[in-house]
Formats: sequence, C-alpha cells, structure tokens
Amino acid sequence: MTENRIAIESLDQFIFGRCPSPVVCGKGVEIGNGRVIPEINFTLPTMEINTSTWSDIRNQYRSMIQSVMKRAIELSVPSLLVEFETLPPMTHNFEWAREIIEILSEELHNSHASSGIKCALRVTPNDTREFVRPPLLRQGKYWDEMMYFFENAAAAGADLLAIESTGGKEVCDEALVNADLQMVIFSLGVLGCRDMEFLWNHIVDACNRTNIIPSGDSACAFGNTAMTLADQRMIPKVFAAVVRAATIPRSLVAYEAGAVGPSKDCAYEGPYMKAIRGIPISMEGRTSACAHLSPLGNIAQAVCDCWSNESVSNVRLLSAFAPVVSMEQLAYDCRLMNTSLEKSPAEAYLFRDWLVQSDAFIDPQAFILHPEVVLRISRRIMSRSQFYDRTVEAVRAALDELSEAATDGMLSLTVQEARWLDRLKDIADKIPDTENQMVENVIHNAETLKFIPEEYGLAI
Amino acid sequence: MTENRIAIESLDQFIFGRCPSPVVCGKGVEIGNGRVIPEINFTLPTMEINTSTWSDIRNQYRSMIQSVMKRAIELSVPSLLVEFETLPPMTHNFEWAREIIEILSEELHNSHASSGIKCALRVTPNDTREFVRPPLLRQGKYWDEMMYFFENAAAAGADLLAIESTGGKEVCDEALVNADLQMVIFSLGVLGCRDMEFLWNHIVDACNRTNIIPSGDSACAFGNTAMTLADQRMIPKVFAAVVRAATIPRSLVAYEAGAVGPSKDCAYEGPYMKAIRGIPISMEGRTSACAHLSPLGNIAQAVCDCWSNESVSNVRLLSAFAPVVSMEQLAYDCRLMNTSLEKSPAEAYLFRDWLVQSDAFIDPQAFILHPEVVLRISRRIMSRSQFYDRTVEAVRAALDELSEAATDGMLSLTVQEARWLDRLKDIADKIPDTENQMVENVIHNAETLKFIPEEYGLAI
Amino acid sequence: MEQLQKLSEAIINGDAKAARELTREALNHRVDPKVIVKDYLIPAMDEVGKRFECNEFFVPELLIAARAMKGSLELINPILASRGDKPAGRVVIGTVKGDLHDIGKNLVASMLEGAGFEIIDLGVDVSPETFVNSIKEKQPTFLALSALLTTTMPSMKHTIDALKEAGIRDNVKVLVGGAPVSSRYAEEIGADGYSDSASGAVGLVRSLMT
Amino acid sequence: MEQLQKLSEAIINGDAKAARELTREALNHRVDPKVIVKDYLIPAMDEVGKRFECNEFFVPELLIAARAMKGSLELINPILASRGDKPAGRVVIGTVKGDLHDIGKNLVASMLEGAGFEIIDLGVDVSPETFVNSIKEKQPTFLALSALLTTTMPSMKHTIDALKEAGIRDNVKVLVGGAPVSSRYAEEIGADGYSDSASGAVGLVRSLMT
Ligand SMILES: [Zn+2]
Ligand SMILES: [Zn+2]
Ligand SMILES: [Zn+2]
Repeated sequence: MTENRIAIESLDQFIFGRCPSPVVCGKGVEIGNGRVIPEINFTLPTMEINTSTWSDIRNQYRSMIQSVMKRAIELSVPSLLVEFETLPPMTHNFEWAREIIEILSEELHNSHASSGIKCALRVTPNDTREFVRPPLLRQGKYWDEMMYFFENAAAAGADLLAIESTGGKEVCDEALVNADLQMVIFSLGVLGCRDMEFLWNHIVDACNRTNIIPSGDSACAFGNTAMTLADQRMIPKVFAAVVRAATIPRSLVAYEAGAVGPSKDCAYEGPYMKAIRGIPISMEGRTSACAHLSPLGNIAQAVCDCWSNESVSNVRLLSAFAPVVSMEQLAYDCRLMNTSLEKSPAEAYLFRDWLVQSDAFIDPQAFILHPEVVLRISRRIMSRSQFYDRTVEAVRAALDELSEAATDGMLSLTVQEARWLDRLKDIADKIPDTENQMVENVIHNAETLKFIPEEYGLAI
Repeated sequence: MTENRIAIESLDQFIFGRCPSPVVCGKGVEIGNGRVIPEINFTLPTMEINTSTWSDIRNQYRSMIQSVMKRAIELSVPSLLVEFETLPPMTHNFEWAREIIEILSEELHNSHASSGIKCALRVTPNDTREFVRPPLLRQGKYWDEMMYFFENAAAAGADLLAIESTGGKEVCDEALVNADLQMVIFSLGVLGCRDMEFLWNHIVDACNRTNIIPSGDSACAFGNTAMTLADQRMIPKVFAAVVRAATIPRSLVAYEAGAVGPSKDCAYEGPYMKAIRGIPISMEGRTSACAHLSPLGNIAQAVCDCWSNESVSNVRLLSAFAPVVSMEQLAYDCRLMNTSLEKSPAEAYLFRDWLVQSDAFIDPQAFILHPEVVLRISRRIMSRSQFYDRTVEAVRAALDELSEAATDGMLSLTVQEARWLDRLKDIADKIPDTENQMVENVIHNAETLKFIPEEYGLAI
Repeated sequence: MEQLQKLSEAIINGDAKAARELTREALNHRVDPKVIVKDYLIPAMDEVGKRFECNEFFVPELLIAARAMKGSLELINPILASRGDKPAGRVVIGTVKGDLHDIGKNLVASMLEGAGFEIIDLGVDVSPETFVNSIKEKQPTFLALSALLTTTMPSMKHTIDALKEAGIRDNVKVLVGGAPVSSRYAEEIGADGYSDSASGAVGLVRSLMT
Repeated sequence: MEQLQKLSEAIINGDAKAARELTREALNHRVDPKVIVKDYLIPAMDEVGKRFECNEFFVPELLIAARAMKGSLELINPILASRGDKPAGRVVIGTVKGDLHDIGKNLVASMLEGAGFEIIDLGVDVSPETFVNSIKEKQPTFLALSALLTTTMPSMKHTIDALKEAGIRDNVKVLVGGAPVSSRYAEEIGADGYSDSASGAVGLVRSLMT
C-alpha cells in the first residue's frame, strides 16, 4: 500500500510532455521532461513463425527498423522510443526474441551513432500464462519462460521492459460480454490486483538485478477488450467506461511495486497513473487507428508523454510500408505538441483543452479521460488504501461522474445507454463492502468461473 | 486576365475552415463556411482492371464506401466529401466509371437518408491525353474521352468535378530531374498556363451545361513530382520549393476560368489559390502519409477547408481496412480544428500558428507555405497580369523569400542546398523578360523537348 | 396460444425460469414441439436479433435470451430426437493453434446455440489434428475457426489443408472469422464462409444450411 | 596520365566538352581505350555515385556527369567494337502497359547509360508483346520494368509470363521497380532483381553481371 496523496494536484500541472517523475533511458532519451516523444511499434504481416520462415522474419524486422529510423532522421525527430512487442512463439522461446532484440538494438545503435538521434528500446513479452486453462499464474512452464525472458532481455539489448499481464482475465472475459459489473470488480479488484502484486514484485526484482527499466503494465485485456466490444455496439459504452475505471487500481499496483513508467501505450488508464503516481505515460489515439479504432482519438493525447501508434503490420501502402507511415504521423503530431509547449505553458494548456473538448462529451469512455474527471476520480480512489476498496470506489466514482454529466446534459447518451447507466448504478449499490465478503460469494464458483484460487493466493 | 487584388488581405482572415467564397454542394455540404470537413479517398489494392475482375472491383468500391460511411457516422462526423479518383481504364471507358460513381452516389444517398450525415461526391477523371507521346492536348481519342467523362459525370451522380491536368508535363519531367529552372518556367508559365486556359474553358462549359460544380485542378504532376524527388534527395529542396511557386499562376488559371473550389487535396499550391481567389481549399498532410510522405505534414493543415488523406489502397490493417483507418484519422483531425474554431478566432489562430511553426523552418518547401509568405508572394504574383510574367515573378519572389530567410538564419539549409539556392538565383536573373522571347528561345527545340507547339496554341 | 405468446416474451426478456415453465406447460398440453420451436422460440430469437441490429439490445441481453432459449430446447430436443427428427445443425468451433483469443469465438458459440445449433467448443490453441479428429468423431455440419493474430491466421489454412488430407474436407462447411480475417482471405484459403461479426455468424450459418 | 586525371575530373564536374576533348587526345596518344574506361571513366562515375550517396550531389549533377561520360564513350566504343571487345551489358527498359509514369524509368535509364550500359528505351504503356519482340530482336542482358500504379503492377507479371511463353525467359534478367513494388512482390512474380531507387539500380545491374 502507498500513501494517499496524488502526485498531480491541479490541472495546471497536468499536460502532455511533462510529469513529476521523468524517466531517462537508452541513448539519451528523456521522457516526461518537457517534450513529447514518439513511440513506434510494428509487427509482422500475415505469416507464420517457424524455422523455415525465420530468416525472412529477421529480414523483415531489420528492414522495418531501418526504414523507420531513416524516416525519423529525415524528419529531424530528436528522440524516440521503439517498442518490440513479441509474438507468443518468441516468449516461449527466448532465443528467437533475443535475435530480434539484438537486431533492433544494433540498428538503434547505428542510427544514434550516425545521426545523434536519441533512442531507446522497450521490449514487451507476452503474458503466456493463459496458454493453460485455467491459467497457472505462479508456476509451471509458462511462468518460467516469462521470468527467463525478463532476466535476459537486458543483455540482449533492451532498455525498458513492460508487459500486458492478464491475471483475472479468465473471469473478466465472461463478465464483459455479460456486462456483469460484480464479476468485473471481482476479476480486477481481487484477482487482477493480487496477480499484479505477485508478478510485478518478481519483474521489478529481475529488472533491478539485470539493470533494465521496469516500465509498466496495461489493462489492455480488460479495458481495451471492453472498448472494442463497445465500439462494435456489443456492450454499452457506459459499461466500458466503468470497466476502464475499474482497471485503475489494478494497473497502479505495478507502480507501487516499483515500475517507473512510461506506462504502456495501450493503457488508457495511463492519465490516472500519471495523476496518482507522477510517472510519464505513453498513449495512443488517432495515430493508432491502424491497430484499433477508438472513441479516444484526440483526448488520449491530452496528457501523454510518449505518443504511439500501438502497432502496425508491415504491409505496403501507396507511399511506403505501413511502419514508415506511422513514424511520419507520430513525428508530426509530436512536433505540434512540442511547438505549443515551447511557446508557453498557457498555450499548451489551450491545446490540451481542445484535445479534451473535441472528444470528451461525445462518448462516456472519452469523458472518463477528461483531465478534471481524472483528478477527481483519482482523489476518490486514493482515499482508500486496499486494492478491492479502491476498485469499488473507482467504479462508484465513475458512475457518479457519468450520471452527473448526463443529468447536466453535458454528456449525451442514447436511451439504451442511459438505461444501462441506471442499471449499473443499482448493481454498484449492492456490491459487497469488503473483499472477504466478495471472495466468499464467488469462490465456491471458482471451477465454473474457470480460475484457480490458489494461483491468486486465495485459500478455499 | 483578372483583377490584381488578392482576396485575403491579412493574416487574420487566413485560417482553416473559413474562406471568402464558400462552396455549397451535394447533400447539404458547406465548404469553407466555418468548419473543416474531411475529404476521404480510397483506391483498389494491387489488382487488374478487366472484365473478369470487374465484379470484384464493384464489390470493393461498395464495401469501401459502406465501411467508410459507417465509421464516419459512428464518429458523428457532421459533413464530409468523398473523392473518387478514377483509374485510367475508367477514364478511357466511361461506362466503368459510371458504375462506380453510381455505387458511391447510392451509398452516400443511403447514409444521408439514414443518419442525416451531409455528404458530397467529387469525381476526378485522369488526364489521359499523355497516353500518346508527344501528347495531343486539344483533339483526338483521349481528349474526346475526357470531355465525354465531364459531360456525363453529373448524370451518374457526381456533385463536383476536378482533374489533375498535365499540359506541359512532357517538358517539365525532364526539367525536374535536371533542376533546369528555365525549362520549369517554360513548361508551367507558357505551356501549363496555356493548356489550363483551353482545358478549363471546356470543363467549366461542360459543368455549367450539366449542372455540376467545377471544383479545381492540381499541379500534382509538377509540384508533387518535385517534392517526391526532393524527399528522395534526388533534387534540391530549394529547387522543389521554387517549382511549387512556379505552379501557382498555372493552377490559378482554373479559377479564373470559372472553377470555384474546393481545390484538389494534393494541390499544395492551394493556400495561394485561397489567398488570391478566396476559394475554399482541400489539403493533405500527415494524414495522407499513407499516400505519400512529405515535409508538409502539419503546415498543410494551417489554412485548409477540407482535410484529406489523398488516397489509400484497400488493404487490411490490424484494426480494419485502410480506408476506414483514414476516415477515423481525418475525423479526429477535423474535430480538433473545429473545436478551436468554435472557441474563438483568436484561439484558432494560435492553433494555425503552431501548425505553421512546427514545420515552416525545417524545410524550404514548408517555408513556401507559411501564411505570411503566401500573402507576400501572392501580392507579387498578382502585381503582374500575364501568365508568363506571373510565373517568373512567382519564381523570383520565392527565391527572394528563401534567400532572406536563409540569410536571417530563420530557415536552415545544408551547404549543398545553399549552393543550389545561389545557383538558382543566378539562373532566375537571366530568364527572358517576355513570353515571346522565352518561346523563341525554346520553340525550335520542340521536337527534342517532345512537345507539339500547336497543341498549346503556339505557332512555329 | 396466449401462453405460447408469453413464452416468446419470456425468451425476448431473457427470463429463463418462465421460459422453461411455459415450455413444460405447452408440452404437457401436447403442443407439437416442432411448432413451439418454429412458431415461438425461433421468432423470439429473431426479434432479439433484430433489436440487437437496431442497437436496442446489447450482447448481454442477447446472451440472456439465448440462455433462456437453450433452457427450453433442453426440454424439447429429447422429444424431437425420440421421434427421429433431425436436430438443427451441429457446429464444431475453436480458436486456431497458437492463438488464445476466445471472446469472439465464445460469442459466436453462444449466438449459434441461441439460434438452436448444437455447439462443440474445442477451446483455444486448437491444433489441426484436434479439429480433424473432432470432425471425424462428431460429424458436424459446420466447422467454425477463429483467429485474432496475423501470425496465427495461417493456422486456418493448415486446418483446412489437414481436412483435405484426411479426406473429409467436403463433409463439413468451414467458416472463418476474427479481426484480421477478411472475406478475401477466406476465399484464398478455400473456406466456405466468412463473417465480420459474431451476430453475422448466425445469418451466415443459416444461409449455408439451405 | 595527368591529362587522364583531368578527364576524370571533367566527368565528375559534368564538363562534357572537356571530357570529349581529353578523351580524343588520349586516344590520339594511343592510350588503350580499355584503360581509359576502366581506370578513369568508371572510377569517375563511381566517385559521382559516392557523392550522391553522401548527399553532396543531387541527380542533376549526376546526370550531367553521365552525359559527359556518354560523350567519351561515343569516341571509345567504336574502337572497342572494331577490336571485337564485347560492350558492357545491353538493357531494354520500359514502363508497363497501362502506366504512363516515366520519370523513374528515365532516371534509371540515364544512370545505367552513365555507367556504360547500352539502353534501349521502349517508353511508357509498353505491352508484353512489345517487350517480347524487343528482346528477341535486341538480345539484351537485362530487361528493366517500371510501374507506379497498384493496378498496373500486374502487368509486370504478365510481361514475365509472356517471356516464358515465348521461351525466352532465361535469355534475360528481369529487374523491376517503382513506388508500389516491393522485393516481396518481385520475388512473387519471379523477377531476378528489385531496386527501391534509381541510384540502387546501377548497383543491382552490376551485381547481376557477374
Ligand atoms: Zn495492448
Ligand atoms: Zn495528385
Ligand atoms: Zn487525389
């Protein structure tokens, strides 16, 4: 548990490119120290990963990083982050990951040497623990593989480590499609937080031993799954907005265990991490439409420190391969933010406010990222100190904010959405007051729910 | 010839989303009347166009327009322009173009009927006259095909017509790779302007007869070819910047002949058209990186009325097909510009200035689009009344602006670029004073230069 | 018949208890089980589907209805089977090898189940061999494959190839879906159908039944 | 040899007149034309290429040098031919059917010419049959195809197919290039080489000469 104060107290400390605790990494990269930097991601096109395709895969990563760095240098990008998110076979077999990390790191080194561009490599293995169902979270082959990965990434050339961990997902998946708020709280506030604490203590320990930066975690498997379902009109947007709120205490655990940021690009709970812990955050919005559509295209940018494309596959567009296109778009977006920052803080605040106002009142999921809302909900979350209590508080605070905004006519909701908002408030009122009670209600159902209590330190 | 006054006299009338002469078109679309609207383009992926692939082609256009409109509606886009730029076989055979225009127009109608979204269809046939070499510009099969297209597009469902005409290109191509400024001026200021006058009188006439809006022309084949060559470091950027300036009088001819805008997205001479004629303009920048990279990612946006992706092929990205990704990016960009416009003009000017300042001093091609530079060069161009004189004036004014900015240290140039700037100034000093002189110098070389003087109304 | 109208409503509102009760009652009154299915259950689910298409319902409401429908069918199907009536199609479903994504796959399974199909869910990370064995054993009408990664999409092709090799490709209709999959890709690998959404899958399967 | 050093410089500076004069002089002094080419002309063009790679030169400078080089070769080649020496490779080049873009194609042609190759430029919108006929007639070592549209790229494949059908595919090395073309596509259609830039084309052709 941590102190209850939040790191950013007021709106005029809450802006893109600046945060209370900047991170320095790689070859001269400073994150959150006055300038937004691009974070570029790329992945393979449709192809298989096996020994017969491996040399092509190596070539593709080599050509992706080369062409991306070439364009970054042509566009005078002063500093950037490259993220390598592995594909599952590369987490299973670290030797494959090692080869790619070495290629990327070597090319970053060359670019830095030839042009002085500041750069760093973030590596993100997959959370493969759910390859067994129900997942084994603290033992077994997959746990061992992941830990081996964390222990060895630095030596291969990675500067930062991250993960999108999935503890609790086995329960949350079902809860999402059923819009079951109670089980969302259980999966995130009980299972998710507990797994995060266990996992991140191990990760931070491995990072400290091998001298690499433990950056952050993303509740992608929870919040973004909800967002995608809502975008396809499968579940209500107000529900997805509340799920986002419920992920906050869960993701916070990583930073309490020692992660220092930047948070993961796809972690839209990032602004809360920045507000509460003061760490720099990576965000993605309209420039990541290549990876997923979203209702957060502009607002995601409002308080970002890195600006990312999430991921793009190496397919050919009319101009160039898609990773180069992403690089160019990120470069211009960052130039624009940094131009306003260089002018004066007052001007940059204006820019932030447009980014916010252009999205915030159209979609409840965007509204939850409104900086004022972020600060208010953050304070409420940090008024509690237990994982579970914070999660319940986050959900209730989000519901209160949404209701109030809807009542004021600030946030427009369809009839169906409004009906669901009322329904969710009713459910939230009846949520068990303590983690113990919640666990007691649920644990006898563990088998049906497909999770193993012991893997979360829960005794039956 | 037109009056010498320019339509926009000062910086505080020169902003995105507003122009002196807005255009109303299609189903309720207003362009340049207080709001920037997206202009979305898409094209086929790698495939052939023939009778056996035709049904697939129809399906692809149908699914592209449907998915694009679906996303636009989901994102509450109030108003948009769709551009259909044909592929050469569709200009040769209008029946093919007709089918696609009908599909697009039908789907726009459906979207408008079901959601109220305002929309209009711009159709742009190819300038196929150069299918014979040297080009026949005023007669023959290709001319007839093009005119047939213009006469019939409205009946098929098009709301606006445009073209990227190529008169003079046969001479300019060689001039570009040789950085031959004299021949650039001849190809644009003599040949280009003459062809524009002839062509656009015919187009405007056809449009008036068939009740469709003659929107504009682009010097793409000249200015953007130069930009692409410069981006690949084949020709100096200062030269490409001067070529851009040389295209201004040429493109202006369309509006003097009766085109009313919006100008074509890829016409980066657009800000000059807006300044001089007061028409609304379409522009493309970082969001058109899918179609071509550029040094103009942000500054292109500064005074746009439509904001475009130029074109994207229908390939699958991780999130969706690429046209949908473009639609989402344009929607968010426009939301942001419009948010600042709604706040107050003063705030929107700030935004415009950041867009300008983030690019203008890094690349001479961006510098030429600086709104202050645009107004100054526009005034100098309009101080002359003949096509040729204006073209020479545009070139000299651009060289003066670049030299001054380089001398002041505002614009940074490499040693090589600076050397070329000096060289270009020397050449500009020696350019014939009158069109007659210029023509006399060149015309005996017509055969080597691969153009037919009569096709430009030039007697030998 | 008023009671049966209530059965339809119970399904639409996802009231599983009432649906089961009303079904039991109807069967006791010797209403032809085929009539119950054809005239009340399926129209009820069609109405649910329609509300979903019109954004009146979300998936949770759709799933509750599907569960209510399933409860009724559990009473009806044994009777139909005892009369020798063929049940609606059987569907083997799974996420292909290397891929762990199952929300989309689960949704499709639930919706098909709600539409009266029998579902055999092989889970995630399913190898071509497992699919082949299941098809040999269960003789389904449909095989539905899901993939969410560009690097696991090729497993769809492998699975279809394995069916061919086992000589059972023509015994089953293969449907594919998942974020990176397109109708073009479906065609390329020789699948019989593709849907870009879970809700579209039901219509697809029905259209291929005829 | 000092004079010959000046020849190199004339080429590098693109001074065609001086280059021709110095070449003529050298030939009059009975310098082996092969030596002139190998030790002075080609190294000069290599230097020009190097300056281009380092962003010291732009294409216009490169083209002027290539033209100077061509002028010298016009004096040298007849002598080499009369001695029965084989000239450097011959290249047939063109933009494929349906496509009118020729800047890229022209650049490649000029650069190859500057590097001493004999160029037969068929222009734009060239049909597979025209390419086939030209290859039969001219017997080039290389065929270079250019395309700038995604919808004309398939013409590259058709051209290669036409070569196969005519039974002359193996007589010539096929190179492809143009904005939408990738090395992957080149491989797919069975081309022998791909370059993503005009300047890269010279290196590519040279590497395939050996
Ligand atoms: Zn993620
Ligand atoms: Zn264009
Ligand atoms: Zn265009």
